[in-house]
Amino acid sequence: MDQIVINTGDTAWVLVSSALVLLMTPGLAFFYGGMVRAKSALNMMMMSMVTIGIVSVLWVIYGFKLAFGYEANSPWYGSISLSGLGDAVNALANNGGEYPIPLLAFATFQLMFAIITPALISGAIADRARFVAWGIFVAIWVTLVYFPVAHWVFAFGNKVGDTITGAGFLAARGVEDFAGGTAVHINAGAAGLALAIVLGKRIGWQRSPMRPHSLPLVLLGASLLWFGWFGFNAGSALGANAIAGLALLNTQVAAGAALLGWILVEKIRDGHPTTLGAASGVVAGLVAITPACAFVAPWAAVVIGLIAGGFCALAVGLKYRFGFDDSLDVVGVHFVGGVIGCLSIGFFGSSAVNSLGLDGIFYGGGLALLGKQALGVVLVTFYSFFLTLLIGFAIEKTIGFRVKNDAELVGVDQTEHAESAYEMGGILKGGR
Amino acid sequence: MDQIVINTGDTAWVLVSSALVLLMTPGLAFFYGGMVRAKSALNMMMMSMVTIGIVSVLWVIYGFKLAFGYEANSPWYGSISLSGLGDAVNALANNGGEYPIPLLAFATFQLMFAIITPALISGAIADRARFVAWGIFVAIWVTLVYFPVAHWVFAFGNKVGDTITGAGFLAARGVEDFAGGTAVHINAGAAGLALAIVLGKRIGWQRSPMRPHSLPLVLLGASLLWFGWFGFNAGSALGANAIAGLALLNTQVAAGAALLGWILVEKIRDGHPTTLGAASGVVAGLVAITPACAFVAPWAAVVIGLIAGGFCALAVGLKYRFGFDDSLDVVGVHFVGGVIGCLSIGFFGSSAVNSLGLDGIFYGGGLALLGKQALGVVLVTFYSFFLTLLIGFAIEKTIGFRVKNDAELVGVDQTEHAESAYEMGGILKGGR
Amino acid sequence: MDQIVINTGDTAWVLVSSALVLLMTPGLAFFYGGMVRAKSALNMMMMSMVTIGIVSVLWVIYGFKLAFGYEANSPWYGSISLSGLGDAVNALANNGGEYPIPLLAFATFQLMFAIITPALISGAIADRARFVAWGIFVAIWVTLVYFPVAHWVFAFGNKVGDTITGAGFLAARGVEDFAGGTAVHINAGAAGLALAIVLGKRIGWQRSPMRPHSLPLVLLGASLLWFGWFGFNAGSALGANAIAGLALLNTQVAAGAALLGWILVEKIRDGHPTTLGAASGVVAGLVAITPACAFVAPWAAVVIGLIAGGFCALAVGLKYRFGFDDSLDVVGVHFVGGVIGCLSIGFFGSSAVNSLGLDGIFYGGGLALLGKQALGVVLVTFYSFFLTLLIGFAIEKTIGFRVKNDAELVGVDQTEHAESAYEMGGILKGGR
Amino acid sequence: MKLITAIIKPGKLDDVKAALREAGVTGMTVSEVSGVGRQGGHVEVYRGSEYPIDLLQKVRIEILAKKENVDALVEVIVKSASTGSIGDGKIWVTPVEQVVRVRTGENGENAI
Amino acid sequence: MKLITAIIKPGKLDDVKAALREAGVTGMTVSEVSGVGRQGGHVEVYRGSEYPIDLLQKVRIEILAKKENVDALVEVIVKSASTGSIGDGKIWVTPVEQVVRVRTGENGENAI
Amino acid sequence: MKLITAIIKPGKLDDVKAALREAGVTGMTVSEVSGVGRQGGHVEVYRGSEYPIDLLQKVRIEILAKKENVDALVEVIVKSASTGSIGDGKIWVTPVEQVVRVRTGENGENAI
Ligand SMILES: Nc1ncnc2c1ncn2[C@@H]1O[C@H](COP(=O)(O)OP(=O)(O)O)[C@@H](O)[C@H]1O
Ligand SMILES: Nc1ncnc2c1ncn2[C@@H]1O[C@H](COP(=O)(O)OP(=O)(O)O)[C@@H](O)[C@H]1O
Ligand SMILES: Nc1ncnc2c1ncn2[C@@H]1O[C@H](COP(=O)(O)OP(=O)(O)O)[C@@H](O)[C@H]1O
Repeated sequence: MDQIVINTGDTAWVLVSSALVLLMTPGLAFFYGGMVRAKSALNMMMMSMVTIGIVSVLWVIYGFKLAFGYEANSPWYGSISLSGLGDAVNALANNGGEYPIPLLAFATFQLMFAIITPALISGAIADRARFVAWGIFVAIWVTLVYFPVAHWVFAFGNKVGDTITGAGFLAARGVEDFAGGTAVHINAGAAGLALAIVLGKRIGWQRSPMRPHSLPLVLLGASLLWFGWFGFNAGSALGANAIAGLALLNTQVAAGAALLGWILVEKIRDGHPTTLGAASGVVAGLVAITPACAFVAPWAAVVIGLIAGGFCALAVGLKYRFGFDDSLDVVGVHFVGGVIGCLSIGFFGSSAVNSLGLDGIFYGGGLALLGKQALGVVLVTFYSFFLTLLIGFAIEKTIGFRVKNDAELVGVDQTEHAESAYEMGGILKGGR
Repeated sequence: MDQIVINTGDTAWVLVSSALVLLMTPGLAFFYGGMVRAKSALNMMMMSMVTIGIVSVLWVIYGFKLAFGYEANSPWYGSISLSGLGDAVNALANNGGEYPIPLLAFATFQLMFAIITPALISGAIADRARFVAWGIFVAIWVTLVYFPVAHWVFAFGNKVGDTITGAGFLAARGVEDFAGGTAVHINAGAAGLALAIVLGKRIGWQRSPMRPHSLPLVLLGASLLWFGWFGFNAGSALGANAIAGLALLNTQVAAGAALLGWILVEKIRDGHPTTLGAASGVVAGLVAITPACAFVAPWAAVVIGLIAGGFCALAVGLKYRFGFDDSLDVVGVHFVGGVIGCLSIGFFGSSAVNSLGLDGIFYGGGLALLGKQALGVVLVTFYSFFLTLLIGFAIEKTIGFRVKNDAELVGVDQTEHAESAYEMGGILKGGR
Repeated sequence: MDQIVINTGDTAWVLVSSALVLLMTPGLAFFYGGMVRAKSALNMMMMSMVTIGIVSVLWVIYGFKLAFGYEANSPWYGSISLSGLGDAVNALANNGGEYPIPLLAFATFQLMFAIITPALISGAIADRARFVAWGIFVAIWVTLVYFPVAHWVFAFGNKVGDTITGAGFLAARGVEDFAGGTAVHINAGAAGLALAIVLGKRIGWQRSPMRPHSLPLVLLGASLLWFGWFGFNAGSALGANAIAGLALLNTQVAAGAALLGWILVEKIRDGHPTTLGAASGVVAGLVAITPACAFVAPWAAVVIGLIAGGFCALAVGLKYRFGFDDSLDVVGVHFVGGVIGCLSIGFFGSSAVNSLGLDGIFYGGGLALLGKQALGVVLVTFYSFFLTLLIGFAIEKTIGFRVKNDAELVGVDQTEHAESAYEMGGILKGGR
Repeated sequence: MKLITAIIKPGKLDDVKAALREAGVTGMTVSEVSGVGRQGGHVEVYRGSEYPIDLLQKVRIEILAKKENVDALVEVIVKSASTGSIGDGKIWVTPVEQVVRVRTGENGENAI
Repeated sequence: MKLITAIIKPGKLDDVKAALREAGVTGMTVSEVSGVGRQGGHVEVYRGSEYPIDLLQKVRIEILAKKENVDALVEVIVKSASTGSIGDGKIWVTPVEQVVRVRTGENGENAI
Repeated sequence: MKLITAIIKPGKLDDVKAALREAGVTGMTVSEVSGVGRQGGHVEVYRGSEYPIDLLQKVRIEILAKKENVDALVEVIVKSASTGSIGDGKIWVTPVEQVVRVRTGENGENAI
């Protein structure tokens, strides 16, 4: 690694982006927490919060090296060794290019991605997971699934002269995924499906109404996600440059268009555009534009957003057809949105807006790019789904993953956390 | 346009500022949403959210060019053509000076202003607007009112050598409005008054109590607005420089002083300083300092804040006198605050703190600056008020802008969105 | 002062950090506000909000100079004179080094610290303080306690050639406190203890349950605090550099580890890991890493976080033993966490990660550093505790600090602010 | 002594309170309830799933009254609470054997 | 006429409503209450302090019924509300002297 | 069998519960209500507009009791709920014709 002079502007942007992406996980906690019933809102949020703790610690110990180390020179994983972050303060990130930012800023930024991905999965198993089992799951899952997959997608390897060592499998093949459509969303979506199968349906599913207990909380979550996503997407430029500007605008307009797409479907199908629909549309749009944000023109981002919003609005109904209780639609939003986003690059990708990207079908690039994208989608989907199924069943069979029926009826907040979310002016439960 | 080297620090600040200003619109949704009754809280928030979607899409298609294009060389509007944002990724913004930031970062930053302005208006018509009509209103209003007015105020034109083409009417005349006192707040305030007249009073207005349903939500909204406003004001420097530092400090202290100003009036008049008053004071102070933040010294910002807080606290009562149901005081806070801010520059403006500004009355500059400022205020007020009245009545007479009485009594959340905001541990409505 | 060229990247980071730190105070308002009963939630939040107003105004008038002026050349206070911030727009901060950022950006950043410190104290006197008395207390306290102590810790003085004038007592002695373990947390914690003693126990304390009325609000507060704390800690590097990157990562992992530490203690002791515990752990970890974030390696940050989380979880029970009603555990979290953090540098401090820091015991530096750190802890503790006791009793004896018993029973929201926090779809109190 | 219990529409509470005050009633106890009846509910939709809400918000008013006033008060409530549309509510009267004022321990009609 | 008041577990409300509808009951009034009884409460813990919650969420159902239907309806409620575990609730029946429909002013059994 | 209904101040609930437990009462049903009475309300102010709140928070306690225990229990409640200030509340007693325990279907006094 050459010693490069740090660029303060690029560094400032990556520092900020790290903070923004951290905020996404509490944002997710509120988005999910508002959507469940009041009796399990805390548990829903705690699954996200504890994930922050667990992954942060593992990252320092071995996670960063497992994802971004290049010493093993493997396309499948980084290096199996201690992260040694403490010793590298003034070293610079290399990762296949020259990013004039401090290594630790890069390490922190990437940590935030490793946190939110498992947190996303928790939406599939609302109201019924044992908290301790969830914690163990997270630790195993990031180790066996996320860290390797992040390597496949995000590790561009160490460049010395013209030789690159340790680039990830998909990164080396030129699969375009700017900020994590595969590594984050498809990965979490496939894992969510697996866990929904492992844990089974909630008592009363499809019979009892299970309404969101606080839509303002859902909207707050969606808003914080949106805000943080600017760091997620535009921050993935790892510098304050024109590509970051492109990613910024695309992120904004895709989310806005997807909001419209989702509520238009609702207006036509159900007669009413809903708040939950708007919030869900925002997230669907953000998911879909994640891989594409730096490879497509803003008009294409609008189209991708509209498609993602409309499609996901239809997709969330499928779980009833197939009979799996993916409670908060991790599959319908993150998996479907992620796939739409990854494949859309094959159509809308434009080397004119980003010279590092290829042209998609609409720009005369033919099917080549779409093929690569499909490879990324398929590989990550299968790896994540089957490995998660395995991990999930292993936990269920040993220590048990699902709470007792009684606990589910009373509410997991009470049984798992000995708390209730609200005591509103309450004269009855000690609020006086 | 010369090709200028991008400054990463300036770019980082504009990227962040864009994210900050985006967050203001959900912030506004919470600020407004907390202030209405629980039965129409979602509708209130949805008016802001859908505005984000609509304006984002229009901006990409033609909005940006209509506001900032210079090809038509008109003081009244930009250019009437497709925005063509996709083709200009690496071009640089010019806009009368040389800002070493990517064009798309500038375009995104300005988009956020175009979003929040119509969203502000929604406070005037709480609890009684048809959602579809609101969406149509927003699309027409930004096209006919906001995009042109933004051109008047914010477009400094294209500079080639010494010739500037396409500068806006007020910008060319040296009317000082750093971050949008006229284009955003007076504009929205005047439009709010017009719509309040078009839609008429709510059933039971001035008879039934219509209390804020959640003051913590109001406070959350005000806090996110405050936070985002740093991007709004200091970000308007379009770079990370001393002027941004001045705008940052002034924004902070004016908001703080206005908080005190408002609750002091309450303490003296009603006997109790209130939370709603504090939150409202913050917003009033932020509004007033918006045009002035880069033209006055910090001590003056304190004075402007105190005046804005105190005056707006008194002004919100006027609607009862005049008999228009400006439900959440868009006039009393944004119009009055905006006018105070714009005119205050005529008094406190100081070329010592900002060499690009003129001296106001207190700095020996005489009445000249105040005159210019008054021109800006009057022009925007009249244009916005009358055009909005027209648009509003056109919608009311054709498709109808106001909901049926039944819907208003039951609550528009139920009738327009088929949702309720909360289901608190509720054993009665499916929350079990 | 030499005229230094402003670095836009460093400036961008300090501008952003200022905004982030401002957000912490509303974050604190929600963290505290959610923890009290619904009948005094507004009052709890208003104590934080009004603090923003008061301190912002005082800062402009004389606060900044009292803390950071060097003209008096005193180790105990800055200069007693008007801050004169308006005249210095383009001057540069010096403060013992050369920070290429605008003075006003520095002044704003530091203002945010002066705001949150007194706001922290309010947690000790929940549910029972007169609002006007609190306002007066804040004004006196920042003047006599915070501004001087900030000078001791944060003022590195004015460097001309090799001579430094006006450096603070602790700063000059090389006590290491990167972002305010002493000046902010120990200071607020000791003051909180004093005020809890002055105001006495709440009616029904230790008998009636006084449950948090909204844990989602608590979690929102903790999340905003976490997010803002990146500005607090990494922003204290006053530039976008490797030290900021180190502080960023350490802040993240210490908070995550402390979250785990706290809920592990709960799991073992009470059987249930709780949401309130997780939120509290986050804050405890953030407090503890505050002084240490730029002086220790990431692995040490994990250890410090675990210790802080676990210890504070145990420490919050002590108030029952000693019989003082520190309602929201300002002592147990901020004082204890602050002490852990300050002393931990004496053990984990490493000149390898930061060449400006000394080596602690574990890096072969011996006891010297620990001794310095202990000096800082003891000095600030005693100064703050006794002066606050004095100020508190003076207010109690003259105008009265505590509300009447009736008001406490009914709730201070009603008696002090004539408001209630919530009106949830309420058909009974005017919510229809 | 009798207890009059009235279930009315929430929006009518102010009117009924006013009318009762005029009729000389100074005390009453009010609570939030939900009603099922002929009046239909409404449907809410979350991510495309429909949730029928058949419980409608109502207000319950309870008034302790002397026997001789009961008919008049029922009349007053009917008048002030009626909108003429389905779901206006019900009133029923039950016997009360004893009434005590907590503050004083007073008993019987004086305690009302 | 009689008033049947039933205190049941919240989770049983849907079942009871359905059973009553089948039994021909078209109207009822429902509210949220808390119950103390043999069924123990639970303990919540906040920062290590324990808060025993001995009030348990229950639902109260009130049904005005003709005298002759009372026994059958009580039976229906017992069947549909019972889980066999402690805390299932109580039902009690009180006499009602008069019932009025607010909308029409109708009186007596027709008003039910 | 009788039903004792007491309206008390929220702050007194713990005391009353404790006193009743001592008096041998093991079960009761509690709910939140609002009271109008001689006790005045308070005024809230939002952006300068005044909202008079005349409904005051109260707690309703309902206890099914054997006839012979009623007087003693009323006494217990009066003692433990009284603060001597206006608004302390009311207690009333109504006849109950039948009581059933949902869990077992048991009937009459055994079901209490
Ligand atoms: N049999 C009943 N027992 C108790 N409450 C009833 C009964 N029937 C109706 N109610 C109450 O009266 C309200 C109005 O009844 P509904 O049948 O909707 O209209 P209406 O009385 O105008 O015909 C219901 O919402 C419910 O609260
Ligand atoms: N004496 C009583 N008076 C009024 N309500 C009662 C009484 N006893 C019990 N209840 C109500 O019935 C509910 C169930 O009673 P409990 O004793 O817990 O179970 P079970 O009836 O199955 O023995 C209680 O939660 C309470 O609401
Ligand atoms: N006539 C009544 N019918 C029903 N409830 C009543 C009646 N009068 C009073 N109450 C209830 O009793 C409570 C206390 O009554 P109030 O007149 O304020 O005080 P006090 O009983 O001490 O004179 C009221 O808040 C209300 O809930």
